[in-house]
Amino acid sequence: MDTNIKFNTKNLDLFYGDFQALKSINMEIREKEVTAFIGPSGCGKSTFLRCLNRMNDLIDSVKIKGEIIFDGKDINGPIDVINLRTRVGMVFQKPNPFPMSIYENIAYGPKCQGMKDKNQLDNLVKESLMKAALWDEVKDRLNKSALGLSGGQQQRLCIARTIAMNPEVILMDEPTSALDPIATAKIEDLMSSLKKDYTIIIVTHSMQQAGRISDKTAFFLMGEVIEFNDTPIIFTNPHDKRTEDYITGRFG
Amino acid sequence: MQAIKRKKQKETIIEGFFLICAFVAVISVLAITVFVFFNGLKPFISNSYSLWDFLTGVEWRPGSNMFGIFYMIVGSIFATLGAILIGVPVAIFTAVYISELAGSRIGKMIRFAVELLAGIPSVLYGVFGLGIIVPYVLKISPMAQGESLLATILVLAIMILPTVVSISETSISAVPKEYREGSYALGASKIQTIFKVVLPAARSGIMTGVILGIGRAIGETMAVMLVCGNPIAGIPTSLFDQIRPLTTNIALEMGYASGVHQELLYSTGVVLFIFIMIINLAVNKLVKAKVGS
Amino acid sequence: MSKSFKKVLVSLLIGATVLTLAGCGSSGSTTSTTKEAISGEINGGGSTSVQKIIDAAGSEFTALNPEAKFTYSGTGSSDGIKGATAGTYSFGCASRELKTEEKGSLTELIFAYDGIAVVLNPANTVTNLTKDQVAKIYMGEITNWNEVGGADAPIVVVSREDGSGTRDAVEELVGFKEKLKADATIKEGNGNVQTTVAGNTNAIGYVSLTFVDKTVKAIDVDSVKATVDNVKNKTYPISRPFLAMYDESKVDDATLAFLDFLMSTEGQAIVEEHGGIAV
Amino acid sequence: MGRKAKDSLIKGVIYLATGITLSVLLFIVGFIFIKGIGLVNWDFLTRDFNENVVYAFIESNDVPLTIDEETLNGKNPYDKRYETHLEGPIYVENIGAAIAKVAYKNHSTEREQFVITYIEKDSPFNRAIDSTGKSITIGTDYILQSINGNDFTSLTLAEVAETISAESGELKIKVVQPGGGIKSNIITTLYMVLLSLIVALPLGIFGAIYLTEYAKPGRLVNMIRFAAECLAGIPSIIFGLFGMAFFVVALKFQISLISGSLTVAIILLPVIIRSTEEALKTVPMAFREGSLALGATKLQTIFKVVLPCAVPGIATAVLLSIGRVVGESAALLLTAGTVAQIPGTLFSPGSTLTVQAYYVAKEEGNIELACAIGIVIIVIVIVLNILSRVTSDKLDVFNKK
Repeated sequence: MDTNIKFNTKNLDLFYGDFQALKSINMEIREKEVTAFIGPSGCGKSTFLRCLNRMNDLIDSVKIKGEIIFDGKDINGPIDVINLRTRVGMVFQKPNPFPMSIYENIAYGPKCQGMKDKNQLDNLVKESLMKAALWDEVKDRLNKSALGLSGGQQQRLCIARTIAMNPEVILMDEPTSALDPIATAKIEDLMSSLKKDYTIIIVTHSMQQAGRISDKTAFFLMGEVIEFNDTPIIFTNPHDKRTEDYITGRFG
Repeated sequence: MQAIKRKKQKETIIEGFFLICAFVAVISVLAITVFVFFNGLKPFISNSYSLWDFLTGVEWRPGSNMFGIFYMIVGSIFATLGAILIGVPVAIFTAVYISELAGSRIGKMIRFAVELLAGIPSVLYGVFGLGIIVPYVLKISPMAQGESLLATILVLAIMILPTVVSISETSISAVPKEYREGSYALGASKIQTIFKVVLPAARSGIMTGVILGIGRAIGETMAVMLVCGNPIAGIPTSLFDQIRPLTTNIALEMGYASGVHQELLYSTGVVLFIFIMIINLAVNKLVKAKVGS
Repeated sequence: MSKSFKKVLVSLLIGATVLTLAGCGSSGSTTSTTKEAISGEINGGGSTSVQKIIDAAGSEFTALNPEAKFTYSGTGSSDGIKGATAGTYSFGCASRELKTEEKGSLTELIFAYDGIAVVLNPANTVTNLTKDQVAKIYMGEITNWNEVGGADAPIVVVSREDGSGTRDAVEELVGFKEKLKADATIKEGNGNVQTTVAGNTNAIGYVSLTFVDKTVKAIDVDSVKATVDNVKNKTYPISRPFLAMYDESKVDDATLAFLDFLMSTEGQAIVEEHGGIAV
Repeated sequence: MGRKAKDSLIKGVIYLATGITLSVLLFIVGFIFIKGIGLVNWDFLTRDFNENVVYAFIESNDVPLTIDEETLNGKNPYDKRYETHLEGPIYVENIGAAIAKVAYKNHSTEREQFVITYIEKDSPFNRAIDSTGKSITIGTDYILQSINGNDFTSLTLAEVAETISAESGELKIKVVQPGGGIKSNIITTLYMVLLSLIVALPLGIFGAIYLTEYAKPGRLVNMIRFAAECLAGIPSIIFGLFGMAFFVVALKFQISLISGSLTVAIILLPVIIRSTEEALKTVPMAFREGSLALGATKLQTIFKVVLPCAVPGIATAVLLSIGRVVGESAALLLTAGTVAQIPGTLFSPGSTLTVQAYYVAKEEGNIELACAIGIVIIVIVIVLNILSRVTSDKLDVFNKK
């Protein structure tokens, strides 16, 4: 499966002030695959995820060295961050729909990029909601406030509004950790169906989730990538002892 | 069991106490309203002066029993409108700068400066108006007259700045970080995030700031009295005309008025009161309507 | 409440109560007259024109009677009359005759006469106006300085608020009763009129003679100079009495003592000293 | 127009608006400081507004001069703002003090006067009494106007010295304590702030607690909130009317400190309720649930968890209220009077700094003195700002960002 590489990270270091959160990360993330990042909390998996769409820019004490090649260009260099984020969408741990109607939430992204045509927006909203498997539940209250939805529905709304941007990559930072098992299952089915169109990179605490939905898994520890391989190998016979200890739950 | 019952009792007593404290605000409003309306409507009920002449008259000559305040109402409205048109946008943009664009150190400094501006008493705005604005308007006014509607608008605009800025800024910075992150993640720029997500989310706080700003502009007396000219008649037709807002009419003559003249000053207070009620109701409805949909 | 928060609130309360107790430490405003020392709080108020004379007389009176406390608030003649009748002032002052309906149970006494100066900006070339010209200016019939021998510029008319005794006297004596032009600028108090005229080269206003200083120029009226002597010999046409008044039933001895002092030779000397005309 | 261009245009407008706000502030504060700074000095802060004339009775006895001529001339208590030195000083033995002739000039009056420049340790002035026998203080920069009835006005310094030396035994000297200061206004203002806060702060905070913690949303809460909002909108002149009619006339508190502070307390209510409510609302529900889940009663939750978190909001409330009291003039004009004195009792009149600034600007047209008072007001406001910022940071224990 040598589909071309989406993200090619070369000895990436990241510092919060003088604390080094990421140590020389080298990783090639393939297109149209689900890559999972696992590891104990504070190991830097979320930090690395946020590097991929430059969300760490919001924190002013961050210093980054090394390269992340995306589509031939190093995104750590001077690039149009706005354009990068339209192509690399992100879903957060706690669902954060805007305090607007469901319709407005989804139309928000495209409108920011200048889409004005009414029915073009309507189709996009409908399409995104169907892709996010939320259309049937909300199709008759599109102008009701999004804050009225349940946790699971809100997260799927966030996924829908990300899809509305028609991104190439969708980053997910522990998307189901705040949801109940039923909603989690719905999100997981959704992800496997999204795999056809989008490269998905997900940070998760639950190894079962990683096992179920990801093609490749990277194990992070203390800011380093200990092992990065096909998911079945990672979970059945990991090369590194530390990965094995983490997988069998001996520490972490 | 006894301890729990006593604790329960203590709780209800204190809750009652809190209710009374909250109610003091209502009682004082009722007292003031009743007091102003009672005295204000007396002349019309005992028809020692006709309400119609009072509301539509354009000349105020207590000596010859002429009490028309229409030109004052127009003056007050023009002055407040002008102050809002200039003051509110500048204030909201300043609030956006302080909470969104400024670095934390600069933001803190400007916030401190704005709080200082809020602390300056309105009399000093009047003195500043008298010292700087009136002579400046004198130079450019075709009527060779410094005191004018323009001078009043400028003084009021400056005065409502701090109120609108500080309250808007508090509510803007109270908008949760997640909304901003969500917006950035969708590829929206900083400015788009501010104007499409943050400001709408902070709308109720900003609206409160604007209400208080309008209230302060319409209610200002001392600063305005020094710069508005206080003519005894004449609907303002140009920025350089003089005006006599409702508040200065009261302050100017309340000390010495008596009999019908004093009651009609209370009536001026009633008109002012109704203005404020209308503004509060309008904006409350506005704020509730937006959030609901 | 967390300990530190409670501490702040409690200290605020204690600090405040201590201060207020200290505030009302000294004795309340009881009035008692022993033969030699007159004591008690005299709170007068009313016309702003009398302020200079009354303040000077008040401070001399308290010098002679250290036990007595004297204050005077300048809020306008009609307020003085209202305060005297209602008893919120120990005595009231007015710079105009009382209207019949205002007399009520008040006892009045004239303690001085005062000329009213028509003042212009020092830069204004006009030096003399007839009473009739002043009336026409204030009624809006004359609107440009060149009509009265001045530069070609609009006349900015400055007048006093309705309750002012000075305004009442001027309107009566100059003859534009209740016919003040609509867009005249109304200023509250002699000082306020003075600053407005001082700040605007085209302005005309009127103030008590006791207020005239180098910031404004008092002009002749009907070619008579605005001086104390001309007011005394009645050639200067605009002058009016300074009245003090009180309500028999509400007045206290300290106030009566002050009013007697005001009418005494020493009191009248103070009136002369401050530009007023003794009775 | 592209998004980038639109963004930079809006950013430009934002910078412009902030620039306008800042330049307006600098311009106003600059105007007040430039116009007023000349009149601000130690005398300005420590003297009363009105001159205080008193007849001093002293026993004349010869007191030798203990310092040499050189240092005597050096002793210069003149008030640089208004006084320029003319003659002297000359030491007069029988009153143990040195007197100089000085020209006094302010924005409206000009006169010459004789000022005490130095008083010997055992000069009779230190044992002066007034006509009722109470001892009074007489210090340097006091003005001498007459002795035993003969007035000094048109005399030269030498003649004045002679007239005084000629007298003996008990001397009756007319002494004037100079005015031109705002000590009484400062103290009246502080009384007004404290008194109104004592009344309004508890009412406002507890009222806000009821609105956010106890009240079920409905007609009652809306009514209270609407009432508070109306109070905020009512112009202070109408509070002045109400205060005058209710406190001054009806309750017979007269025009006094207590009427003024109660009237202002009502004005402060909406400001405090509003800010405290806003602060209480920002405290996340999770804190309350956490506390209740640990078995704390509603009251303990409020006082131990919610209020401390809301301290920054309450600090803003105190800050805005103090600013409002210091700035209030219309309401106080009709209820606390325009008399420049320290209110002897709760029931005597007294003008705060702002009312005095208004009176001086309006009545005497003295913009410089109004600005000088303005400087003191602004300094007080700055100190209060810093104070409440420090207290709120220190107490901001719970929600450290």
